[in-house]
Amino acid sequence: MSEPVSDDRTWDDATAGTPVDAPIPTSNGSSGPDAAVRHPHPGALLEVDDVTLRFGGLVALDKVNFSIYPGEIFGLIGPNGAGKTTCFNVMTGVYRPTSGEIRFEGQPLTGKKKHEITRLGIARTFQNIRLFPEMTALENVMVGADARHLTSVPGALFRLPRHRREEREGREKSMELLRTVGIEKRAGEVSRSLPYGDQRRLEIARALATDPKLLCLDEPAAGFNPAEKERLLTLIRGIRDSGVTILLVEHDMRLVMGVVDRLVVLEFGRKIADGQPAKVRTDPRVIAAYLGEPTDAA
Amino acid sequence: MNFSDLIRDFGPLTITGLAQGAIIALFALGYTLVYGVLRLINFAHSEVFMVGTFACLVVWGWFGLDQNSATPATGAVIGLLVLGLIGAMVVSGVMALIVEVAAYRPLRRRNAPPLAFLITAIGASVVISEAVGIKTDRNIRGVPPLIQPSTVFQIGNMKVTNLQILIIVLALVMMFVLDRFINGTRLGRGVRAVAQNPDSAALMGVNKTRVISLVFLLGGVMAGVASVMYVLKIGDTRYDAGFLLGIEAFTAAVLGGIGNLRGALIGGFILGVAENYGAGLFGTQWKNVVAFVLLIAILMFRPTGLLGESLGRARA
Amino acid sequence: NSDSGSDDAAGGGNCGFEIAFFGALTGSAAGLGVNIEQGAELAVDQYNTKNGKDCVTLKKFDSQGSPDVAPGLARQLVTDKKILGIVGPAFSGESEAANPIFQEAGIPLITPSATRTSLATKGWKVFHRAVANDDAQGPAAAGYIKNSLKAEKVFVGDDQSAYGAGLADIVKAKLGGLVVASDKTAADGKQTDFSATVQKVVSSGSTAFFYGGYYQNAGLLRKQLTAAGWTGTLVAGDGVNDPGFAKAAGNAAAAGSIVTCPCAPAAKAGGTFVADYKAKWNVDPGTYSDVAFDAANILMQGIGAGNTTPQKLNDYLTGVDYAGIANTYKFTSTGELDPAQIKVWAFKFDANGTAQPDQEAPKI
Amino acid sequence: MSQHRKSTGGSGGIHLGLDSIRQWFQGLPKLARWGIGAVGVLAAFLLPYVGSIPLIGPQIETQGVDWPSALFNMSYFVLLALGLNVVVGYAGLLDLGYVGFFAIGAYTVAVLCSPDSELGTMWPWLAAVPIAIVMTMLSGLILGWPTLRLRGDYLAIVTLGFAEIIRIVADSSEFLRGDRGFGGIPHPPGRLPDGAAIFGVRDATPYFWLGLCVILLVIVIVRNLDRSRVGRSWVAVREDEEAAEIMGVRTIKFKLWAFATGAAVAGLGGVLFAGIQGFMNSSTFILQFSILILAGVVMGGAGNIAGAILGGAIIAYIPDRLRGVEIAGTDAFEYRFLIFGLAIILIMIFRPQGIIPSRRRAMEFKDRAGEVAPQ
Amino acid sequence: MLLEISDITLLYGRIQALHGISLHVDEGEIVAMIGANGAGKSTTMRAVSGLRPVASGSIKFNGEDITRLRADLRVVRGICQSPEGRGLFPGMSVQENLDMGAYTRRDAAGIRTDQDRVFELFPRLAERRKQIGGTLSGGEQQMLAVGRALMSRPKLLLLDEPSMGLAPMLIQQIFNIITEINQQGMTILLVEQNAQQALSRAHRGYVLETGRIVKTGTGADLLHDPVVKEAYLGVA
Ligand SMILES: Nc1ncnc2c1ncn2[C@@H]1O[C@H](COP(=O)(O)OP(=O)(O)OP(=O)(O)O)[C@@H](O)[C@H]1O
Ligand SMILES: Nc1ncnc2c1ncn2[C@@H]1O[C@H](COP(=O)(O)OP(=O)(O)OP(=O)(O)O)[C@@H](O)[C@H]1O
Ligand SMILES: CC(C)C[C@H](N)C(=O)O
Ligand SMILES: [Mg+2]
Ligand SMILES: [Mg+2]
Repeated sequence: MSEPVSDDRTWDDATAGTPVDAPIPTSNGSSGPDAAVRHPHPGALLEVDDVTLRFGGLVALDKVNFSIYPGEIFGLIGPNGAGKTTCFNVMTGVYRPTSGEIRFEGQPLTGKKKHEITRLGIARTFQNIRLFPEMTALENVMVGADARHLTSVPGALFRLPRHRREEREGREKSMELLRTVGIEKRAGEVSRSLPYGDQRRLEIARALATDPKLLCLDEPAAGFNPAEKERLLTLIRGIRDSGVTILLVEHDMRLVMGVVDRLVVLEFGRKIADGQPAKVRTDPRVIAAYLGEPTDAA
Repeated sequence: MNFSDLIRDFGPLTITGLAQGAIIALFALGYTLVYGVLRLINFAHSEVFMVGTFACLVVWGWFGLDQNSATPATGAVIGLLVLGLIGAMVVSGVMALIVEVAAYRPLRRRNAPPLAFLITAIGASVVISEAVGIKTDRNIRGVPPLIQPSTVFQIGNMKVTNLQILIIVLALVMMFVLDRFINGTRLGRGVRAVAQNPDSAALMGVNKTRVISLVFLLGGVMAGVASVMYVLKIGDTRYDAGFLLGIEAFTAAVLGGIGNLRGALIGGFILGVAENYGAGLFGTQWKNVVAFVLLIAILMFRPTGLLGESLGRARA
Repeated sequence: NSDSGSDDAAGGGNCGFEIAFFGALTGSAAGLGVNIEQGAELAVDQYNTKNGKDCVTLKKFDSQGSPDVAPGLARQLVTDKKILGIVGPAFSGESEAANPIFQEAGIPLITPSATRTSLATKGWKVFHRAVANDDAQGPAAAGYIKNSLKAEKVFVGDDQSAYGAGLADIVKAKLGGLVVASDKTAADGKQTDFSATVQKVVSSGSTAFFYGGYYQNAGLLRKQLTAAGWTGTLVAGDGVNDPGFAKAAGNAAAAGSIVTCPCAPAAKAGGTFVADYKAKWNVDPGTYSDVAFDAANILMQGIGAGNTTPQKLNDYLTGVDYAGIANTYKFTSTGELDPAQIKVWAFKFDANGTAQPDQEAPKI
Repeated sequence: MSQHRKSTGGSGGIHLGLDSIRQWFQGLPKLARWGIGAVGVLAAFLLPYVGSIPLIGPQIETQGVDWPSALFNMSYFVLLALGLNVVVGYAGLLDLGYVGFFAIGAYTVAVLCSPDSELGTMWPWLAAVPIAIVMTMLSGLILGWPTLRLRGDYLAIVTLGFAEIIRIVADSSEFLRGDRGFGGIPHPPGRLPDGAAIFGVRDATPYFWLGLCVILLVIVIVRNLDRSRVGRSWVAVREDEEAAEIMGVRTIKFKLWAFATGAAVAGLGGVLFAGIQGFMNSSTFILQFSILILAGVVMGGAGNIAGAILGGAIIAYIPDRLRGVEIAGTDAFEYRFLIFGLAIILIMIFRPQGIIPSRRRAMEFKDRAGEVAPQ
Repeated sequence: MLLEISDITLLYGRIQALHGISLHVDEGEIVAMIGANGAGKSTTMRAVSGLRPVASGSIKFNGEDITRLRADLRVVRGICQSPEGRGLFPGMSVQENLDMGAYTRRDAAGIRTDQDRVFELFPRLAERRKQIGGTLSGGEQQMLAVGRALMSRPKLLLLDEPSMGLAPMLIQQIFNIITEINQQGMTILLVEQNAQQALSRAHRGYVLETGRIVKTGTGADLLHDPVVKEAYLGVA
């Protein structure tokens, strides 16, 4: 209790890195024609435009720029603490950028609520698994699927046919997803009791259930052995082939280099390289900052 | 509304509010400590306080004192105060331990969900207060006039009495000692570790059971001190004396940021004073409304209390 | 249908019936309820010594003084076909909730203590009040403050209970301009720290403080007022006329406080009541113990006289003229005590914590 | 040394009994389950006559309180437990001020219908019912709104404060008449063929039946909500609010719905209460009342309908049953709270998940240690 | 033998996670455990550190039977675990977390040296001494967890997937650290998904499958075992 104490989750500097639900008046949810003008990457699914995020004195993201195009698998790598997860947090509305803007399908995400962003089509997994521990695996996925349902309290109250249909479809879709990630046998178990690796798979299934256009995976392979990583690789490719764009954060270079189409490298919140894997892996700055000796680190 | 009354009585209401706040603050510590470590609203803490009020009466009774006795000589008063304090601290401390061992420990062993603890806490509270109620025929018990309040100094119409000074100073001293203990010692660090991650704390070699017992004991001892100050101030006690003040103490703990020791102190003082102002302004019957409205207003802007949580949760 | 003395109540052979006590035996104002129950129970015991063991049984219904417990209890009471009459309900609030049920069941009741004026206006045929209502007590208290204490600045407080607030309002109205300030506290058992009220009393410069409420709060207030150096007189109504007041305040602080009561001093009660009560219960009779004693006796006398259905007993009460130990009882058509019989006394607490009769209020 | 004990929630004799009954029941075909349910409902309706069953009947009946009245008490406690269960059990919002909504329901009826009311409207009871429900739902939203950002125990104290504010306002305002209360509140309508009112003063049985019907209705509502995306959203919010929102759950909306649903049910309870009592004042709506209901919900098994019903019934039944029973020469009623407190502790120790545990182990207010930035 | 586990079984509620595991660790060894997700590696670690009670079997440490010993007393005996999921104190600063690692120690000087060494190994932690543990990045948290375990200077160090979440350069480094502290005399029981690295540095290894040990041998043996290669090394 010796240090000054501030709000939940943020550093003292209340103006920066504020969680979106903090009581700071939203500036201007700028959209409209203006947004169209500031759309320098036509066709991009997601544009990260000069995003800066400060935690007190620490610059976690420093004018980061990149765009992701539909259908690609896009990698985001960098040393520990480079700002990758923070980048996810900004994209999904957990933090509001100190400056800069993120646009999804041309639409700025500034000021959007977390669940609205999900409904727009961005889904994510968590590096430090955040499942609903007392719900079964199936229910976890169904929560994700609910994001796409149209009926709500009245439908449930009166058990309207449409509601029942949605429930049934949601259940089937969720089972299907569990099958896709390979844990359908554990559908009925509470997620708390799943082994670490299966929890990661479940995270992916839950995120997929929201029918995302962009799926952001934060170290999905952590805690997998090489054989399992191999299967994950196939899974990721399969997801992409089904039409979902993927943003992948991962430290396993064999996996990353084997699957991504393009990637960006961050260090201390700054972009130090981007491009195709072959080019990035030989970039001396990347090697110095991240990869170490230019061998397969795995 | 009665602004002129409030302005006229501003000084006196402040000082009586501070004295009441000091008692509330010490009482609140028990909630904060236990909450900080176990995430449990220890409802039975109000009864830990209540048995303290009776304990010092019993001690003074041994010396033949009751509420109709004459005030003893100054030397004797100091001795009696110390003995009463010790008696109340011991009894409250032990009672807190008993509650932990009898009501909570079995639940911990069974990995009970947090709500279960809340309910046994309520059960324990009912059992203790009823047992005392039956034993005392639910009668009110008067306190020997150990300290005849007398004005020590006066600012305007604000008279500060010896009793008020005693209460406020004692509370501050106890708080300081406790704060140093929790934040400055190894055991205190163990307490905070258990608060944040009990499993990891065990992996660091912290004896969880001992830490939890310690926390209950400390909270109980503080409540014991509070209980003596309470009887001196109010002049009476009853089997349900803890319940009412308990709600205020818990409110104070939350107001300051539950789990945060200094928060409890600040919360207690603010609550004591605000209630008095509210009573002056709107009438005594509204004083709790003032307290709760203040609480809600503060929580709307600072959802984790004035100073935020500290013992337990992340502060960053 | 009239009878004379209490001691030689006509004993009949009508045994095997029951009368009920309805009121708080537990809860924060239990002291008042217990006084009443003990008075009634003493009457029943004495009746049974005369008329044979277990001739009349007293059934106790502990309402905790709470209006939400009362209806279930009242329904239970009316299922017992042997109960012919009721002493109680003791408090005004529970009377409101329970009396409609007694009315529907046709069981007569005599309340020795529920003083809220409006109770008599609800059209309950079974309702009888053996004391005066608050309309008599309030003016008496105000008169005492004005004429005996000669206070020029009066502070009025109450506990917001139906009884306390109602009484305080009457006192306030009667005192008019003498009232310099007022405050309200929480109910008994809901507040212990009265520092804000105390401060207001002290600052107001008043020399008398009328408190409408019950004895515990009044005791705490008196104690804290004394501690704060206020030397004026506390005046209160029947709810404070209980040894519990001095217990809470301490004898020293309690001394000199005035309480009014729409009753005569129990010590003035006729016969051996005071001694008998003390012998049986080991305490002095409290407020309304004597009235409850009388109320029970009235009912039993009716039963003894052959009124062995509730209906008959109720009819009997309509015309009763009973000289009890505390008063003589006659009821008006609304069940109120005959105005001619109303007595209001003021009592003063002495240095031993006992309320001593001070003076009888002049009739208004 | 907690780790070395069996730490799985235990499975002693009683537990196995109850749990296996439950498993057996859930294993039955749907039709059979419905059948058993229907028999159960019928049995509930016949409860007022339980005293005529030889031997056991009188044991079950209360002695100091009229049995149908005791049943009615149970019915509104059950109702309140069902409602609170939505808020606490499903959505994990610790509400210590539930009595506040009950009060609002009861007061709405009183103000609209009682001759003592300043409004002087003197509506019939039935007309006031919808207004009362709307009022309580609105108050649920009003309470819910400022408290949405609060978690766990902060919410607890705010709800507690809310109920206390309501009580004090009722106590102190002229309009709500404080302790003087409202008398002459009309009973529900209806006449028997012989012209007597169905809902009279002396017999509480019809009120109990009315209470049962309302309970059945509420069960259907709560069940439908629980077994749908609404229920899932509640649990998700309970388990990890932020993750839930990132998964697309409109947390604010569902928390408000939980509050509003719970409030409406409590309001219904208040409406029934006012309808049978005829008289009510502010002294009913004390904090202990809220705590009692919470204890019922958790004892029964938070997060599940059967548990809430059982818990609500128990908390109403135990004290009433103790009335008029002698223990060693004293009326057990004097010890009712003591016994009650001990019972609570023992039940929780032996059934930490409640007597009928929820399928999902309740984890509400669990250690939210991970509550920093999501990684 | 420093650690000897004989035939332990362990239950999570009704689910049996370990079906009779026996293994031993000698003084001065690095022993690796590998196996697929859900094989029971972390569970075995929890049994050794005392976080979960075993249902049957025995655990001996330094000749003493510790099967029923409380977790915190095992720390006093010299067993320290860096748990799966890191188990940091999220509200404590980096410095305080490290202090907690040395909770059972009294030698102020020794603590200082060890702390300096941790900061030397993970300079990032030194930069962030005051930062609250819960706000660190995933990898930074991992460094802190390992650093904290080192602070207790145990006789037996249990590491559950220490390389998880670390950047490639650091992975190399963390295995170097493991070897280094082992050479300085610390015995290590290591769970790793990076089987390649783990086995090549371990003296011996065990392979777990669904709560049983299915294979054991020296690190080198296992590294070249075709079944292991196929299943855990991902050699296509
Ligand atoms: N709430 C916060 N307050 C202060 N600093 C923070 C906060 N959140 C993150 N940081 C810091 O910002 C930096 C970026 O963190 P981030 O989690 O984005 O890293 P990362 O790239 O995901 O790293 P890793 O690979 O280790 O997961 C880190 O140094 C971290 O300590
Ligand atoms: N808390 C728990 N409750 C119930 N079952 C559990 C729990 N923890 C683990 N299990 C089960 O025990 C088995 C072993 O799990 P454990 O975590 O030990 O696996 P692991 O080998 O460490 O896997 P991973 O590589 O994924 O970490 C799994 O089947 C898992 O589902
Ligand atoms: C016993 C009495 C003090 C009761 C009071 N007169 C009332 O009407 O409630
Ligand atoms: Mg990260
Ligand atoms: Mg593991």
